[in-house]
Amino acid sequence: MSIIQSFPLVIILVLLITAFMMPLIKNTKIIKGISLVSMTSVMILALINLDFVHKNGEYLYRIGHFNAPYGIEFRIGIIEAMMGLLFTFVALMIIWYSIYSIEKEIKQSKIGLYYLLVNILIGSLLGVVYSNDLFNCFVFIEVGTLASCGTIIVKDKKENIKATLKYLIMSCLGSGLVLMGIAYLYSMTGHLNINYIHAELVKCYLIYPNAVLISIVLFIIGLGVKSAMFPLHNWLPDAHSSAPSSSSAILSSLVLKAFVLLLIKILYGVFGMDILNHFSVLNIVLILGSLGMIMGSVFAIFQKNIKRVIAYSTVAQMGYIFLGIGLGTNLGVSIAIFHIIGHAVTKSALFLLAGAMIEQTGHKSLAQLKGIGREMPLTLGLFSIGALSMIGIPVLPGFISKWHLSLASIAAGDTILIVVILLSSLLNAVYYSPIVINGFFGEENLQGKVYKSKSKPLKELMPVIFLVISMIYVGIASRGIINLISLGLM
Amino acid sequence: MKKILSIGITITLIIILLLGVSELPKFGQYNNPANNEVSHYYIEKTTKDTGAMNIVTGIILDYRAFDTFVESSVLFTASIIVLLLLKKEKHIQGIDNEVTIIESTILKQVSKVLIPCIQIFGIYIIFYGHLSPGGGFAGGTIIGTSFILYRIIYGKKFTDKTLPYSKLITYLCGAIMLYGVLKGYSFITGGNHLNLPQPSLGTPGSILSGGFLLPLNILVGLIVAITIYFFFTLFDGGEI
Amino acid sequence: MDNIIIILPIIFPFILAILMATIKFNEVKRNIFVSIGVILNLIFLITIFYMFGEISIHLIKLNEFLDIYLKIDKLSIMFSLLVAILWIFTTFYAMEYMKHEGKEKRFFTFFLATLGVTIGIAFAGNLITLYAFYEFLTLTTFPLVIHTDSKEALKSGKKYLIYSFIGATFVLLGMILLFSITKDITFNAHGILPALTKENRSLYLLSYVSMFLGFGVKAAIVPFHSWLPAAMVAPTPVSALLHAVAVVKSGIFAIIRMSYFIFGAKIIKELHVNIFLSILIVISILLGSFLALHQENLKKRLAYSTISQLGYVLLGVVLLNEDAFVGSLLHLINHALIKIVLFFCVGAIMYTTGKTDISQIRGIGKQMPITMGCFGIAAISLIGIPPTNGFVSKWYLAQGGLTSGEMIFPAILLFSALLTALYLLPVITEAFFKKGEHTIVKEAPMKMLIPIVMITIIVVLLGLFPNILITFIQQIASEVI
Amino acid sequence: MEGLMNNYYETGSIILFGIGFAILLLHNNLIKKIIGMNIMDTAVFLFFIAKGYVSGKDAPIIIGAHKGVQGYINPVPSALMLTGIVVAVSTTAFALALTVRIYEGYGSIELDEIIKMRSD
Repeated sequence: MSIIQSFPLVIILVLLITAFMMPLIKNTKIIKGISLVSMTSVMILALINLDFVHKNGEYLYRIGHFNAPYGIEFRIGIIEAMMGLLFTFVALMIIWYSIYSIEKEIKQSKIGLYYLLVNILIGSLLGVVYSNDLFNCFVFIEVGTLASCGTIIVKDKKENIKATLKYLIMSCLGSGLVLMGIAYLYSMTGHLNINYIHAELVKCYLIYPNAVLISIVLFIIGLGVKSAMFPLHNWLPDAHSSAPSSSSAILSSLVLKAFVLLLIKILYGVFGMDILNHFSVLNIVLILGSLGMIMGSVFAIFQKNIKRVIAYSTVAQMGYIFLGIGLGTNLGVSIAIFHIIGHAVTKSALFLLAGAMIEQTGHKSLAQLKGIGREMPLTLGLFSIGALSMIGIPVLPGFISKWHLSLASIAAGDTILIVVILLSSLLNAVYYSPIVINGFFGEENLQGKVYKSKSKPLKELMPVIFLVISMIYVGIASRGIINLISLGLM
Repeated sequence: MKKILSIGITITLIIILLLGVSELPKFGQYNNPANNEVSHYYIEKTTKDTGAMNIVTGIILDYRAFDTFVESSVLFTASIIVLLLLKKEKHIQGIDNEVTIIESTILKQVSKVLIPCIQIFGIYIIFYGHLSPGGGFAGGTIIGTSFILYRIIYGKKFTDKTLPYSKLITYLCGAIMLYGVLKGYSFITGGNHLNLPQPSLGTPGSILSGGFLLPLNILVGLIVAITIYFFFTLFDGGEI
Repeated sequence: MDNIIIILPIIFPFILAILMATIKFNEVKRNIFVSIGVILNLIFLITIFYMFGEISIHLIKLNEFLDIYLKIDKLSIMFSLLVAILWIFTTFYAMEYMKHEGKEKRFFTFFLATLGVTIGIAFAGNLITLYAFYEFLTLTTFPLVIHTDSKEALKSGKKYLIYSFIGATFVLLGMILLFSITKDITFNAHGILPALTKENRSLYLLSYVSMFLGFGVKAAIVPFHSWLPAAMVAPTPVSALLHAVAVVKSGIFAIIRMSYFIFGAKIIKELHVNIFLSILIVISILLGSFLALHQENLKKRLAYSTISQLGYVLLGVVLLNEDAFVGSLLHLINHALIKIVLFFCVGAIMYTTGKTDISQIRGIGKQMPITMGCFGIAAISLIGIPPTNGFVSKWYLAQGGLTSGEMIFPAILLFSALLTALYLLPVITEAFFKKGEHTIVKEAPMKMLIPIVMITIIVVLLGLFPNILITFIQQIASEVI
Repeated sequence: MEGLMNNYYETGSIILFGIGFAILLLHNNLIKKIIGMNIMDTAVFLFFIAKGYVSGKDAPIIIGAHKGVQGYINPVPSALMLTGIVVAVSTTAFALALTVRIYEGYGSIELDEIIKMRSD
């Protein structure tokens, strides 16, 4: 029983307790320091834990003195450990970035509370990832929802409030459905622990066919609302575009992903392949996912505001993930998880860079951001790398997941999906390339722009550079990562 | 049109859910799958394991204490967000709010008698949470209402002197941090099977029993009381 | 990794480009720097070919499909030498020409980068590497196309970008389908595919057609050709390169690789796909010529003629017999040389007189005899009158057509040669035999004339003594068919 | 149908859920929407609590002698819903606070009017 096994719990406790500490401190510098230090230490813990899991394989960790099913337990597999590392790393980078720029977006008096909310948010997301107990996941989801809404409304504008209310109502609907699903499962099995529910369910799912089907659908819709599955995404663009850019980065790169992971956990952990096949319910996810891939990009093309463009592209990228889940093959799911990683790194970088542009120029709309490439060459350069990954230039993660998804869909027997994937990547090119082109080239775009006049100092861009580097690394190391993931899925 | 559509959606939703319900095991039967070995284990062992006579308290504060910890952080987050949204700087508020004070001797005298009773009742409920119905949440709410009553009757200015914001937030954070530390200790010692000293369970039925249950109940009660008071004051003018 | 030297000619131009972007040069220094750079690159190539011969290296192997694999065979030697040599001439020409376009720094930066990418295409040892360099080619040539940064330039630049991405998407589709059948996409003479069966037939067909069309976008096959005339807004050296070597020829090179080194002539024959494609190609030959007939703007006229000439090369590719293949490779080289001369001449006229249309150059042959002389020679050999090199390649193509048993192809070749004459000769007559208004125009500056004349000499020599080249190409052909 | 009669309790809670959902969809007034949300939550709680009930058994609090396993209802749903209620309370507080701010910002809590006043 090594002490390393308790690290996931320690991570969450550290994050929450430091968060509780913050209101007592008046000086915002100290608060920022605490937030950075806690996130860094947590990341190191996650790294050690990943290494441990990689060596010794997955394990169950009971919270408190009582074994499951009586107590609550964590299930730390390779995927969970990886996600822990990913979440903490991205969050650390985003916090590091926000330290320089947050004053410009938030009132001085609210900064402390902002970092508090971020810590709680990350802690709760990790809880959703780690926990092996459905009701515990539900409680974590609620904390996550509240905290993420909080990170939107810290910036005190009318639109934020409106967007947040929309988000809150939608996700309360979602969590209500999830709780209903849990109730169904409990009344059929009498368990809350995922493994035990599964054990019970495989025995009895033929007795209550409708109820099982309904509970699956309840989970898919409920979590689909929270993770912006296509027809239920309408809260996302407002929320993500109006939030402060560091929060939008967290929201679209981490928050959605945690809920998708929970969906994967529920579909494949609670119900399991044979039940899903028996109800052939995955096609819903598949169809909605491919719809999202196309429609998200199509919406993105018609947006005027750069952050809205990125937000809609998030919808499209979530479509990739749902497509992977919906394929229902081991390869498909592992690619979905790989795409979660790649997209988390890329999209956070894109949001931060867009935030930097808006912050330096004061303009949100694409029309006014023309010629930005001369004023902020480094920023737009990094942005272009991210955009290239979205468009799918080889070696970058976007291309890798596209390729594997296509292969997976061939293997799964629906070759037509390749057309969807390629079409959506083409659409990505259609709306990302104008930003870059008009940024760097064009006479009337560049005239009156002074070279590097508005560029941010390098040290403020360091975190984004790290994110971009890690993105390229994810692309280069893709084989290892995917093998690791499919190892974890076994 | 929209109305008809949404009514249609609702009705289909209800019908679908009812389809599921009609299959579920019969209501209130002893041999339902829900009443399985887990609930039996709780009913039998709670008192021995945790020292709580109130099984529900035993479950939420010991078996599934992690839920409760997260849940109190939900409460904390909510209060922080409401603070974020509604807290106004003092000087912005004019004198006009002073009008809201109710200058009534009867109320003041009655409340002088009433408020302590309410608080004693709340404290009783917290302290006997592990023995009888009740617990931190219920008792905390009751104490919170007593604060609210106090504020309504004696007005902002006076209440802010006796219950200043800075002190309250300190108590709130302190309480929840202590909670986190205590539970964290027992979580990790339990999870890693470390034989570090645990508080004794005492004799079931006496107040000083159940190990962490009593202090946790007190902490939870404190958190809830302050949160409730925050909610009220913030919605009423937002000036703390 | 002892063959690491192989990446030198690819990396070196990139290093040059980076230096070019970072260091501040005055004009003279920059010119020296660039010219030494490109010449060095040619030297590297030749030394590598002589010292190492046909070598290969797995640069990075990310996973079973994504391995960057470079391999030198005769075909890549031919293509890379062509590229490197023409690049040198273009460099010298551009030094003078770009003076009146400005922004030389940016121009030469991407110019050098494009050289590296094109040689990378030549060295690519498997489909994915080819695809990667193909995408990079789009990205590096885009700034060259929109060099003037005018609204029109941006518009056609976006057109170019969108067409290229669509093409790349088609290629990707074909590649994925292919990879799902054969877990291997390495180039290999005679192809790598397992034999055709009932099941995989449709997949083969789909993937071949989609890849053909995808690469065809860059090779300006007819439905996808319209980016090429639009790209004429680019400065003349760029258009010369785009047309002569870098872009369109890369597309054709890719098609050759894909057809003969992945599928192999045998399977394509069994698929019976080449006939349908040849119809498409014939259309592009004829349509290109017809459209070229009524273009006032000289560069546009040349652009459309490129479309039809590329049709010849592709025809040679899809006829799938040795003569045709030799002919197409020959024509690939000859057309490169000829077209570059034509563009340079037009550029020289634009540079000295600022005239762009045919009606304006009336009588210019008197003032600029050398330029127009070279133009005339190039035009004649493009039409294919013996003893020019154009004649040689067309002869082989016609033979290939006969061996394939289709009388129609030689007929089309002759007909379109006639059309070529119709759209090129008027230029010469206008220039020489018409009385123009007596403006005093002096000959183009030396720096521009030298490359023109030298390439023209090469053209003539290749016409007179084609055998060195032909024997080499026949070796290639005998390997793959 | 007979199944519904067996589970009349759950049926009732489901219908309550539907009512809450309908309020959420139909009403423009934000306060009413929030009320609808609460009704939905409550319905789910009822549903869940119903799972723990065993007819004729005591509440799971041991007074005097332990009545044995047969003696008490299933305590788990009660414990869970205690948590659930607190969560619902926090969410409601948050939503109400947002409504207050919306009223300050837009001068109305009718959703359609607010949507009209969108300021991009």
